[in-house]
Amino acid sequence: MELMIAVAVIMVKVVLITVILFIVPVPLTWLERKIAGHIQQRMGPMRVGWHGLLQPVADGLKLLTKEDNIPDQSDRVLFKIAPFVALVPPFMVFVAVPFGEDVSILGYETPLYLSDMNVGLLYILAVAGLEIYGVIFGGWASNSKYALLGSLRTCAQLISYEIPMGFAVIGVIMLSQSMNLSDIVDAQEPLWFIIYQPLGFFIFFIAGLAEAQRIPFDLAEAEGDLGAGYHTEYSGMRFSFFMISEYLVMLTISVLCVLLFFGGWHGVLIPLPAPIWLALKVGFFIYLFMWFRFTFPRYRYDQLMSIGWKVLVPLSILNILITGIFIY
Amino acid sequence: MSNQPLRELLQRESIQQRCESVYETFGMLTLTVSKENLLALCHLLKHDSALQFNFLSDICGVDHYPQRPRFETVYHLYSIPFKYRLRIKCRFELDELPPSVVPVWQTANWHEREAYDMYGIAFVGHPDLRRIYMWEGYDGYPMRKDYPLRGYADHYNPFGEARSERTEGA
Amino acid sequence: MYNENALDRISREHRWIGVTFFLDLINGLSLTFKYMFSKSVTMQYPDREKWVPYPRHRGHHVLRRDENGENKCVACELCAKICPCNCITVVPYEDENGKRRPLVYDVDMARCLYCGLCEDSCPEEAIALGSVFEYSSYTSEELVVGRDSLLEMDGKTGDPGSVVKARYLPLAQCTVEAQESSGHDWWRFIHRKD
Amino acid sequence: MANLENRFSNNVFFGTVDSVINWSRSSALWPETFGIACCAIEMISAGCARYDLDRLGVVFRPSPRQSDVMIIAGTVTKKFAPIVRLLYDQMTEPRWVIAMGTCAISGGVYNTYAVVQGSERIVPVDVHVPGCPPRPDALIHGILMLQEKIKKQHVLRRKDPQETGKVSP
Amino acid sequence: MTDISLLSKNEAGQKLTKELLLNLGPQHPSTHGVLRIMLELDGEEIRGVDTIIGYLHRGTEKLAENFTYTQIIPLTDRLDYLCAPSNNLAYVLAVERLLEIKAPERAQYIRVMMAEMARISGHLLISGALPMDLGAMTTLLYVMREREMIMDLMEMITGARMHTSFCRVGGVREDLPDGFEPRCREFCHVMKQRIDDYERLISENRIFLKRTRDIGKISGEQAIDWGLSGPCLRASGVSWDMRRDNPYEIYDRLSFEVIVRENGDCYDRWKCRMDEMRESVKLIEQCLDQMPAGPVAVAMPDIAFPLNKITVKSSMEAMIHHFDVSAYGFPVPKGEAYVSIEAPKGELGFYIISDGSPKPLRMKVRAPSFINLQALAVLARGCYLADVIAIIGSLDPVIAEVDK
Repeated sequence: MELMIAVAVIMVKVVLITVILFIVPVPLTWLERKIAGHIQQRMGPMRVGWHGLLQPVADGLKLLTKEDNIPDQSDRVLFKIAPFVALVPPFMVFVAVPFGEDVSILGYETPLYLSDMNVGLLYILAVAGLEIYGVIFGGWASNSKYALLGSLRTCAQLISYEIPMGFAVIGVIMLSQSMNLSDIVDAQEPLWFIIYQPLGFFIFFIAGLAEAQRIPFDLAEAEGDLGAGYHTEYSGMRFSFFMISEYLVMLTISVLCVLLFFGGWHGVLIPLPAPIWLALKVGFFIYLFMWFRFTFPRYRYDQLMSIGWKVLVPLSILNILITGIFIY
Repeated sequence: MSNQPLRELLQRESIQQRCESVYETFGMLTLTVSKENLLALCHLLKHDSALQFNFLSDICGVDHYPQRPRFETVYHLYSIPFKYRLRIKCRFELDELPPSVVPVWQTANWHEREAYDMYGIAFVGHPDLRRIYMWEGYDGYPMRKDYPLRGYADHYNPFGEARSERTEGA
Repeated sequence: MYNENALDRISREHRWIGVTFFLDLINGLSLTFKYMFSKSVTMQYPDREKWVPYPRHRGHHVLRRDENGENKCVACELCAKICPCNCITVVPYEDENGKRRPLVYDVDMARCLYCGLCEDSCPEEAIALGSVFEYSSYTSEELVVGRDSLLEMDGKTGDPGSVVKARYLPLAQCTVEAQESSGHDWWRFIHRKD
Repeated sequence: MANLENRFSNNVFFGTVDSVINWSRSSALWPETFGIACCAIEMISAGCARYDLDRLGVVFRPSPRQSDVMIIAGTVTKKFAPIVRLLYDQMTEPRWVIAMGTCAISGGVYNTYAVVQGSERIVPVDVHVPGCPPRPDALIHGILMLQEKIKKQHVLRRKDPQETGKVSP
Repeated sequence: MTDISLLSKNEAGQKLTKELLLNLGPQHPSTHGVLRIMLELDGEEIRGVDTIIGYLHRGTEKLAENFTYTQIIPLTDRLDYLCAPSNNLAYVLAVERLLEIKAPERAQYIRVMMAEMARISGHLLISGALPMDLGAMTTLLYVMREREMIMDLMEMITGARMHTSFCRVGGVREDLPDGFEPRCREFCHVMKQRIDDYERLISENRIFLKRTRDIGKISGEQAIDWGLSGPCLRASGVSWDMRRDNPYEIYDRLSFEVIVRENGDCYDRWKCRMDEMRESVKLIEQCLDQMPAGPVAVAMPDIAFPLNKITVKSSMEAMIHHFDVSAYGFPVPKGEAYVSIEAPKGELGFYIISDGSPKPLRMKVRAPSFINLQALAVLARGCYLADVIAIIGSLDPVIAEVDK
C-alpha cells in the first residue's frame, strides 16, 4: 500500500509538472508581448479575449494546424527529431528542481520535488547543456546557410558560457557544502547567497542570459543578420516546440538564479506559501529577461566570445579564489 | 554665385587646348570636350591646386536620338575646397566610345554602370562593366529614345508594344 | 549638447565609474521602465476609436454636387488629361438642358496615385479627394469606381483631425462605424509632461 | 493537419472545429517582414505605437516558413517578381496575400518596362488595399477584411459544389 | 608551434577550405528594402562584397520623359519616400532655374520648413532602424512614435502622410492650414526632449558603442573619392553642407550649425544624424518665426494653377491658360540645368535637359543613396557578417532612390 501511494504521488507530480511546464509558455508569451507593448507605449494583444489573454492559445492552435514543411534537401530524420531534442532537456531539468519544503497532503508527507538528488546541481547543468543538440540538429539538417550559421553560433555560445556558469556555481557549492538544491536553499535561510556572492551571481546571470539566448546574446536568431537563425526553415508545430523550449530554458535559468542566490522559497517579512514566493521571485527574473530584451542591442559574435572567455572565465575563477579565502 | 572667378581660371592654356568650348548656361559653366581629351582634362581638373574638382557629383548619359552624334555623357563636378561647380559634356557615336573616368574618381564606377545599363555606353577601361538595374541578359537599353516606355509586351506587362514593332538600334 | 541627467554626468566625467557600475545600461533600463508605466499612445482603431483625417486628406475620390443637387462635373476631361497614371475615364454627353455632363466617370482606385492633380485642375471643383480611406476589396475589379458611387461618397465631413468613437461591424463588409466625436486629441497622448 | 482540409462531411461537430480553427488562424496572422518600397514604411507605421498591429495578433516574422500572410508592400518589378513568387512558395499552407498600395495591385503610375502590372499576375491576392501608400488604418482595415474571409473558410468540411469555384467571401 | 592557417592547406599549399557565399536579400529584414548583397564569407569574416541593386528599378527617369513638368512632381515623391518634400523641392528648383523664376518668399519658407521636417522624419527612421538592426527594437518604436507627429503635420498641410506632392513650379500647392503653427511648435518642443531620450537609451550604451565604434571606417579623402555626401561625408570630417556653402531658397537667412564629426565610422554617422535633427528643429522654429505673409505661388497663370477657381471662371484668358496648363503642361525654355540641394541623405541633384517642349528631353536624378551605397563594398571588407548590417544601416540607403 505504501508503495502504491508513493508511486501514485510520484505519478501525480510528474503529470503536474509536465502539464505546468507545457502551460507556462502560454502566459509567458502573452506576458512578453504585453511587456513589449507597454515598454514601447503600445498595448500589445487586445482583441482575442480580455486584453488578448487568449492570444497565445490562438497562436498555438494556428501553428498546430499549419502545414509542417520539411525542406526538400534537408536531412529528414534529424530535421524531424531536432525540435524534440530541444524540447526534452528543459523538462528533464525540472526533475531535480525543488519547489518548496515538504508539505503534507491528506496526511501524507511529500517533498515538493520529483527526485532529491545529492548532485542535483550537477545534473541540472549537465542536462541543460543537452539542449544544444536540438539547435545543432535543427540548424544542420535544414540545409540552409542562415540556419547553419545560426546553429554554429549557438553551439559556440552555449559551450563557452557553460564554463563560467559552472564556475560561478562553485562559489555557492563551497558556501553550502552541498550540491543538493534543497540543501543549498536551506543554507540560505539566514542570509541569501547574493550577499556573499554578488560577483558569482553577476557571472551566473550573464551566462544565463547567454544560455537562454536572450538579448544581448541572442545571436542564434539575430533577426538583423540571420533572418530567423537556426529555426529559419521550421514551420508549424515544430517551430512552436523550439519556442516552448526557449521559454522553458528562460524559466530554468530564472529558477536557478532564485534557488542559488535568492534564497529559493524563503520569503522576507511577508509569510506566503513557499511555491508562491518562488513563483514571485522567478517572475521577477523573467521580467528582467524581457526588460533587457526590449532595451538593449545585441553583441557581435566575436565580442560575445571574448566576453565569455576573457572576462567571465577569469572573473569566475577570481570568485572561487575569493570565496575560498573567505571561507578559510 | 558668380562664375566669373572660375571662368578666369579655366582660361588657362592647358585647359583651353583640351576642351572644345566653354560657355555658361543657366548659371553653370559648361565645357565641351572630345572623348580623346576627356580623361586628361578630368585629371587636370581634379589635381590642379587652384581648381581641385575632387567631387564627382554625377554622370549622366543622354540620347539625342535623331541628331548626330547620338550619345552624350555629362559630368557634373564640384570642388569642395572652392565650391565651384562645373559641367563637362562629351558627345560621341557608339562606335567611338568614351574612356572611363574611374581612374580619376572611384565614384564613377556605378554611374558608368548605370549609363551602360540604360544607354549601352560601354566605357573603355571600366573595371567592372555589368548591368546594374536590369538583370543580366536583359534585351535592350531602356532609356534610349527608341525603346518603348512600356517595354515589349510580355506575361507581366500586357501594355507594352508588340515585339515586331521593334525599331532598329534598340 | 543635450540635457544631461545626473547619471549621464557621472558617467561622462568619470568614465570608469560608469563602465564599472553599468551606468550606461541602467540609464537605458530606467528610461524603458519609465515608459512602461506611461500611458500608451495607441489608437484602438477598429474597436473603439477611429481617426478622422484632416480636411485636406487625399483619400477616396468624390464627385461634388452643386446647390441644386446636380453633379457639378461638366466632363471637360481636364482631370483625365492631367492624371499621371491615366486612371480617370470620362465620356461626356449632353443632358436635356443642353449641359455637358459625364456619362461615364470611372476612377481606377487601383492605379490612382492620390496626388491631387485632378482636384487642382478641375475648373468646376467637382472632383475632389475625400477623407474615406477604408475601401479595401477582395478583387481588383471592384476598385474601379463609377460616377454614381462617386456621387454618393460623402465628401470631407466629420470632425476632421481628431479621434472619434467608433464601432466595428464585422459582418457588413467590415465597416468601422464612426460615432460622435469623443473630443479626444491624439496629440495629447503623445505629449508627455516633463 | 493541413492535409485534412475538406475531407470531412458537413456536420455540427466539424462545423464547430472549423470555426475554432478559423478563429485561431484569423486572430494570429503573422506576416512576413517583407517591405519593398514606400508602403513598407506605412506597414512599419501600422506596426508601431500609434496603430499597433500587435493588438490584432499580427506579429512580423522574418522567415517565410513561419508566416501566414504576405503583405506585398510596394512596387513589384520584373526583376523582383521571381523572388516574390519564391517567397510565396516558401510559405506554408494556409497562406494569404495582401496587395498593399496601388503599385502592388496594378503597377500604379509605373506603367513602364520594368514593372509588373499587378502582383495578381504572380501570386493569388486575397485582399487589395488601395492607396499610395495606404494609411496604416487602411492596412488594418485590409487585415480585418482578410480575417473575415478566413472566418468563412471551410477547413475540415467538404466545400459545397457551388463554392468549389472561386472562393468568394 | 604550428601555424593554424597551415592546417587548412594540403601539402602543395593549396587551400582546402573555400569561402562561403552568403546571399543577403533581396528579402531580408535588415537590408532596408530589396537590396541584395552577395557576401563571400570566411567563417564570419567578410572577404568580398557584391552589392546587387535594381530590384526596385521602376523606370522613373524614362517615365519622366513622357510626363509634363507638372506630372513629374508626384513621381519625385516616390524616389526617397522618407523625405518626399526634399525631392519635390529639388525638382521644382531645377525647373524654376530653367524658367528663370523664383517662388514668392512665403512659399520658400514653407518649402524649407517642410524640407526640414522631412529631414527629421528621414533621420528619425534611420536612427531607429540602425539600433533595431542591432537588436534594440524599442528604439524604432520610439522614433516611429515621433515620426507619426510629422506625418500628422504633413497630412495637415498637404493631405497625404508620405507622398506630399506639395511643391509646385513657382510656389506651393496651398497655404498653410489654420491651427498649424501651434501644432508645429508643440512638435518642436516635444521633439527636443525626445532626441535626448534616444541618446539616453542608445548613444552611451556600451553594446551599441561596441557594435558601431570603429566599424566601417572611411577617411575624408576616401569618402570624397567615393562620392559620399550628406551625413556620411560629414561624419568623416569634411565640412560640406550645401545649405551653408551654396545656399538655396532662404537658407542664408537662417542660422544653423553644420554638424561635423571626425571618425567616419558607423557611430559617427549615426550621431551626426542625431545632431542634425536638433539643428532641423531649430530651423523649423526659425522658419515659423520669420514666416512672412503673402502669396504662396507666382502669379503666372501660364505656369501655376490658380488656387482660387473663381478667377478661372471670371476671365476667358485665365480659363484658356488653365486648360492649357492642365491638358498640355507648360513649355520650358530650351536648355539644361543642374540643381542640387542638401537632402537628408546627401546631395540630391536634378539635371533636366529641356528641348523647349512641355516634356523634358532628359531628367537625371543624382540620387545620394545610390552613390552612398556604392561605398558599402569598401566599408565592409574585413568586417564581420553582423557588421555589414550596421554599415548598411549607417549608410542609410533608401532603395527606391537607389534604383530610381
